[in-house]
Amino acid sequence: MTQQILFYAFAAVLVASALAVITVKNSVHAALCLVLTFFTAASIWILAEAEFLGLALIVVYVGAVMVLFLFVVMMLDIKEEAVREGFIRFLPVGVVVAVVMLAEMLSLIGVRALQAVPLPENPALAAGSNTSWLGKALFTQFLLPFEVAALILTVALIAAVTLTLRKRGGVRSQKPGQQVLVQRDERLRVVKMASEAPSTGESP
Amino acid sequence: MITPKLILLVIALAPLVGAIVAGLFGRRVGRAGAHTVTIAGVAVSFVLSCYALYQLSTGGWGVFNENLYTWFEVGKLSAHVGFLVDRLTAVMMVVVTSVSLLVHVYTIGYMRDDPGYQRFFSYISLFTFSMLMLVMSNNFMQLFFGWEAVGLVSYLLIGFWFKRPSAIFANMKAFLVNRVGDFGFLLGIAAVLFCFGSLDYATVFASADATLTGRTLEIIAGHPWQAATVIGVLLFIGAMGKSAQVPLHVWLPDSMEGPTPISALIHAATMVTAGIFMVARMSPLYELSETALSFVLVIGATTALFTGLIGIVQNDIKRVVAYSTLSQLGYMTVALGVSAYSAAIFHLMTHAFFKALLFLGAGSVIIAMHHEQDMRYMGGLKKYMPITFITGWIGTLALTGFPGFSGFFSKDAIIEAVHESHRFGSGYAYFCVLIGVFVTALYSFRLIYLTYHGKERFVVEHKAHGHGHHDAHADAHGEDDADDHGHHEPGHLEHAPHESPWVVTLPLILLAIPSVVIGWLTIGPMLFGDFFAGAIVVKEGGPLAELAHEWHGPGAMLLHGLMGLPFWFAVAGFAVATYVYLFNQAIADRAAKLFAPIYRLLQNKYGIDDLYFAIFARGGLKLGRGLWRGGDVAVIDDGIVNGSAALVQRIAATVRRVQSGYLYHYAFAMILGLIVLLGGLWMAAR
Amino acid sequence: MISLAHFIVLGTILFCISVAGIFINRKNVIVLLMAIELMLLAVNMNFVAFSRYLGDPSGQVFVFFILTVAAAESAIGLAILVVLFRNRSTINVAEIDSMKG
Amino acid sequence: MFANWPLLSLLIWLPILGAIPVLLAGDKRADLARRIALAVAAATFLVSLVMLSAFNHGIADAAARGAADPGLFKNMQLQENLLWIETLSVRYHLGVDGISVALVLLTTFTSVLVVILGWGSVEKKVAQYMAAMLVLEGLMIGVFCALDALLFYVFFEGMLIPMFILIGVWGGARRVYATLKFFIYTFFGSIFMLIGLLYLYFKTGTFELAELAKVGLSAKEQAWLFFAFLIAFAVKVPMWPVHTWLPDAHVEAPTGGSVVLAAIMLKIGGYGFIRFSLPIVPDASMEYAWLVIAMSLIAVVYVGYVALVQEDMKKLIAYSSIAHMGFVTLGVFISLALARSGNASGAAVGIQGAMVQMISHGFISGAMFASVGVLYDRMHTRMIRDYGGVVNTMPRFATLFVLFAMANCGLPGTSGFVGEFWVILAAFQHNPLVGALAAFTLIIGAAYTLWLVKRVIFGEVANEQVAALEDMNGRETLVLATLAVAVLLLGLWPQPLGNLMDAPIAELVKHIVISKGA
Repeated sequence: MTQQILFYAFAAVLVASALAVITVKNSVHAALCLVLTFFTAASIWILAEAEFLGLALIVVYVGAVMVLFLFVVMMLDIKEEAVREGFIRFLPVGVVVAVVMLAEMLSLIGVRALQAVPLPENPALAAGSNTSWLGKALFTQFLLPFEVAALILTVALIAAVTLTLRKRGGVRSQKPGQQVLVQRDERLRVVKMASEAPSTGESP
Repeated sequence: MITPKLILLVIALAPLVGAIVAGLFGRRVGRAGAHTVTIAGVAVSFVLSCYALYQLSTGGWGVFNENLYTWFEVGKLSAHVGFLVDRLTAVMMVVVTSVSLLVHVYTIGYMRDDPGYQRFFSYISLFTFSMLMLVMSNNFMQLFFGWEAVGLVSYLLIGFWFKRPSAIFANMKAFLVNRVGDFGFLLGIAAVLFCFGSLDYATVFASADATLTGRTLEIIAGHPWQAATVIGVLLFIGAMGKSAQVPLHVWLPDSMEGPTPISALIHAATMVTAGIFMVARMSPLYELSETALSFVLVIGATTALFTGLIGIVQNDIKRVVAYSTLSQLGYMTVALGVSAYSAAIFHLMTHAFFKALLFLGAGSVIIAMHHEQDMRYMGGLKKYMPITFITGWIGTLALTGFPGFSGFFSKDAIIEAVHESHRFGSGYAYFCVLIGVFVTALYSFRLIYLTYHGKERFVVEHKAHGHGHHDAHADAHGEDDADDHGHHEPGHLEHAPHESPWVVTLPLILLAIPSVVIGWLTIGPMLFGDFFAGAIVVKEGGPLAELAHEWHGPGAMLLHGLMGLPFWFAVAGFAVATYVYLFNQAIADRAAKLFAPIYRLLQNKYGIDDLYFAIFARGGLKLGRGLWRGGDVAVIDDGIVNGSAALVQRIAATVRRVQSGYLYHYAFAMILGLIVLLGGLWMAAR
Repeated sequence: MISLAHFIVLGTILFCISVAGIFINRKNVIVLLMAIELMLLAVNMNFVAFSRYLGDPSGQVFVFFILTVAAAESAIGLAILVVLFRNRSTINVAEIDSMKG
Repeated sequence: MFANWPLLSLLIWLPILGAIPVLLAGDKRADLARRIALAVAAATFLVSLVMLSAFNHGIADAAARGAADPGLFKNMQLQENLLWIETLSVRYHLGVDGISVALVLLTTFTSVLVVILGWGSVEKKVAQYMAAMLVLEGLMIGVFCALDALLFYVFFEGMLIPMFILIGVWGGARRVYATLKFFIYTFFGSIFMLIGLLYLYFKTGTFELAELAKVGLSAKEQAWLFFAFLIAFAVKVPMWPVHTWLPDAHVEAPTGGSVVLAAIMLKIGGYGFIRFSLPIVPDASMEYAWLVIAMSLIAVVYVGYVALVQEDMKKLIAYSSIAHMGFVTLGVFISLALARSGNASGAAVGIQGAMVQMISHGFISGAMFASVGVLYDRMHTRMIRDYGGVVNTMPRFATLFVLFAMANCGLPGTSGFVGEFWVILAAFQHNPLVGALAAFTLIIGAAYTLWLVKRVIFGEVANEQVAALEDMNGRETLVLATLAVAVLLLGLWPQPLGNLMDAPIAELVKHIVISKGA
């Protein structure tokens, strides 16, 4: 029973924060609401005994992606009002579309049919914890996709860097590689001058 | 050794050799060389033809029918070049070669200073070759070959002075009208092939009765017509085109644009008679179809009368003679119509001589008058040109059928035959033919009086140089003079007209003799004897057979003729013409004003020429332009070809707008797609 | 007792909210990216639910991959955004239509 | 003694490979390029004469050579048969019978004349011009010798490329439009043929024409295949509704290109009907024979009127060649109808007429385009109103032009008459009205040809350019004189051509009588 209550609670928070993400004016607030959504989603997953993924979600998503979002949002000074206009005009259309889609999907799934089906007890327990169950599957059946996923990440990494890399003029930076190569006579110039008596005034 | 085959080959090929030599090597052979070669060729051919006629008529030779060269063999059907020479062909050969020979001699004088001298000689001997091939052929294939070759040469000759726009218009008109005739002719040959399976005369005529009786052909599905009638009418359409019968007669008057010798040779004596010869040769086929013969009869009668009428109002001397040829051709066709084929051939022969005589006479007058062809500026020439004057009179008397002359015998025979026949339309024909005699007399004597008698309606200006230095022969009438004879105003001559040189007058005399004598000599055997027995087949009780009963020799016919109706019509015509044109001209003008509408109708030839030009020429162009603009360009080119290209362009333009460049449009598209997909699944699931 | 339906309904709702988000918020790219993240979360939700329901680890493994891909995707998305902003000094989608056909 | 030499491959590849040295000679050494091209073309012509001598005529010989079963395409001579594409079992199978020999001779003969003609009239990029002409010749010979359907298709399409270049590069003002239209039109047509061939391949597993001719096909299949072949070859002939590419292609093509296009390329359409439509789908051809006959008759009458009003000489002659080619298709399908109604000799007359018409049209329209080319080289205009009284300044040219004009309107004694005469006779036997409509060409043909002659050749000298014209030089006289001899020779002595084609035609007539309903 408690699980049900917890589930409904989390679900409510989840839906609310999701709505907030799309409706709130300020992008930073939207990003934060998204963080909240991810947290509640993770907790629901843990509720469904998929705790490894829940935690992974929090660590990967909230940790990395949301931070990236916030970083970008803050970096770019977005003119809120320009970005926001048209919000009201399209609200009705958006709602209608969402409702229609919801109706279609639910009727398609035939929620009532699945209503009564209780979740069977978790097979992961047989293999120890959910993580080891998941780990065994990951490194046996899905080894190749795992490597590909790694590859995708590196590609994304390089792509992101090359896209945004640029040489900004006027930035003073040390280049040790070139400093080492400097020769003596590039810096030092010996000048022949006639010797002259020191002027009578005090030297500083 | 001399076999008939060799002789006939020489007859046919001699003119061809002359033509090739004069045509291709004209420069090298020179003017004299050209005319000697061609005259030699035609002379040889003439002599041998006479020999052949003599042999055939005295039974020396049998009927010669042999294939000489297989042109093309396909399946069961084979086409040859071969000769069928019997008395009918021999007569035609003699007529063709004799007139052609005299015209060749005449041309030496007429075309003396024409730059295209050799070319002209080559054409007229090529014409003689084609005509001989047509006449001597023994199958439809070669007949059609000769038929078209003759049309081609007449095209080349009418348009001989190709600088004259009127000449090149006339020759195209002649060729096209002939081609309309050939269109029917070719379909006739195809029908013959369809019914008989072969093109040779021998097989066709032998099985004519068996195959054609009761057999029907359906040109237009659902309307079966007698096969014999279909063949007869189609072949006659060819003859109408070639022999200028009424609906297709428009080209003959215009063909006077060509030099006079060819008018005499082609458009009086030989080519135009090809149609008559063809119908006579096809008598076995024609005898099987009454309707075809009455069609021929009606067409002939109409031509005889109505073209004659036009002749009265013409002022150009050559056009008067041309219309008289048209009318005489009508007479021959009428004779064919009443199945008096031998009378038609007989008239064809006599007509060839006296009509050629009249044409060459007119040519001699034209030379004398420095190519002035308008009779209104002639008159009183009899004291300048005695020989041409006398031969002119002889020709006219023969033409009008003055008793004793050849014309009388042939024309009277035809009129009697029409009177005897009771075929459908023979009444109308008899009426036309009788009135025609009056009309012929009227315009013939009008021509004689206007040119030779009466006061001189031309002025002789003695230019500074006088006419001393070149009095030997008529002044230069080179080709450039010939075409625009208007460059000196009409009616004014540099010097007085005088008799043409002997090369011109000799042929006139040589033609005058047969015009008088030939009738008397040959009427007996030809019409009433069995001269054409083999060649011409006439069903029992033909009009000539009945006439044969009262036949007691030419003399009796002469006397009988004096009481006959046609003679008095001729005399009436003579009287009217003499009174009007000799004694007081004024009546002619008053008559013209009195019957102004009829006069104008006759003047522009019943408007047929303009009608044809409007319907076929201008109509054809309009149709062509419509089909081209509308059909090709609009429908096919722009509509389908470029149209489809334009369609693709239009589609691309609309589809392009979907790429609006806005991100959210793409997102919406995706989501809408998803919704539609879900909807579909939902529908399927239910 | 939480049944499979709960999770699926929740997933669907999340998905529809993100779709609405895309429709409503036209101009702001960042919110668009966030909506996409939300959509992915909804999908993962279903995966977890079915994996748990069918007792088959591949469901959860797949969620794992989706996360990596989603991370990579948002990284590049934001990089593009930054470059866009640097060149056009705006991220207002309405002004960016140079890709027009 | 040459029978065992690979004559046909030699004939095809000699010009194509011969084009390479011409290209190497390049434009700088234009004269060398021209000389090599002439040598190659002459050599090909010689080889084709050798082939003619090696080829023996008559059906008897076929039986004598012990052909297994005298089915269609069985007793082809000088056969070469190598496997080409293993997987699709496509064979490089060449062979000729009477019809192909005649057409190959026409190709080599015309190509030599075209190379001579191109000597003076082409100035820029001479080497490429000659090379394209030679490659075109090789591919056309390939079309006529191919006995494997796909090989036929490859040559059929390959031929378009050199022609596309010829019109596109050396053409007149609107050449790009014209050559594109030409290419896409023919290409569009031939795709349907390809589909047909593939269907047949899947049904029989081979592309051999001999097998395709024997395979049983249901009525519906035959109908589809018939229309596929009809569209492909109708565009090529060209038949009435799909003919509009020809006038544009001719007007814009250089003289040599337009002579080759008229003299040979149009024959491939007719050849296709005789090799593909009739043997493979006889029943459907019989069923839709009325459609093709109607289209051909329209081509004769409709196009005749359209030719009447053209202002451009080349367009007029192009339309007249459409009308004449209408006779070919008319003859072929009339004889099919006659054969089926038991009149075998009439059928032989029809097809023989169609074949002779093809060869004679090759000479006549080739000659007329060459003569217009002669005028165009001097006056650089094709408009009739710019000419007038050419006979006064170019008498020799005028005589030859009048001869060709006369041949064009089918005057007996010239080759123009032979074909049309037979087809009209056969048509009359099939249906008198069709015969009458076909005979209508006598009048309309004479009308537009003579009107052209009247306005261009005869009459006063129209303007000073015409006055300044000088008569033909040696080369042009050579070309036009040889064509004139050919026209007259075929007109007066067509028997050898008839003998050459009797055997294959008899076989074809025997074959198409049997219905193939599966």
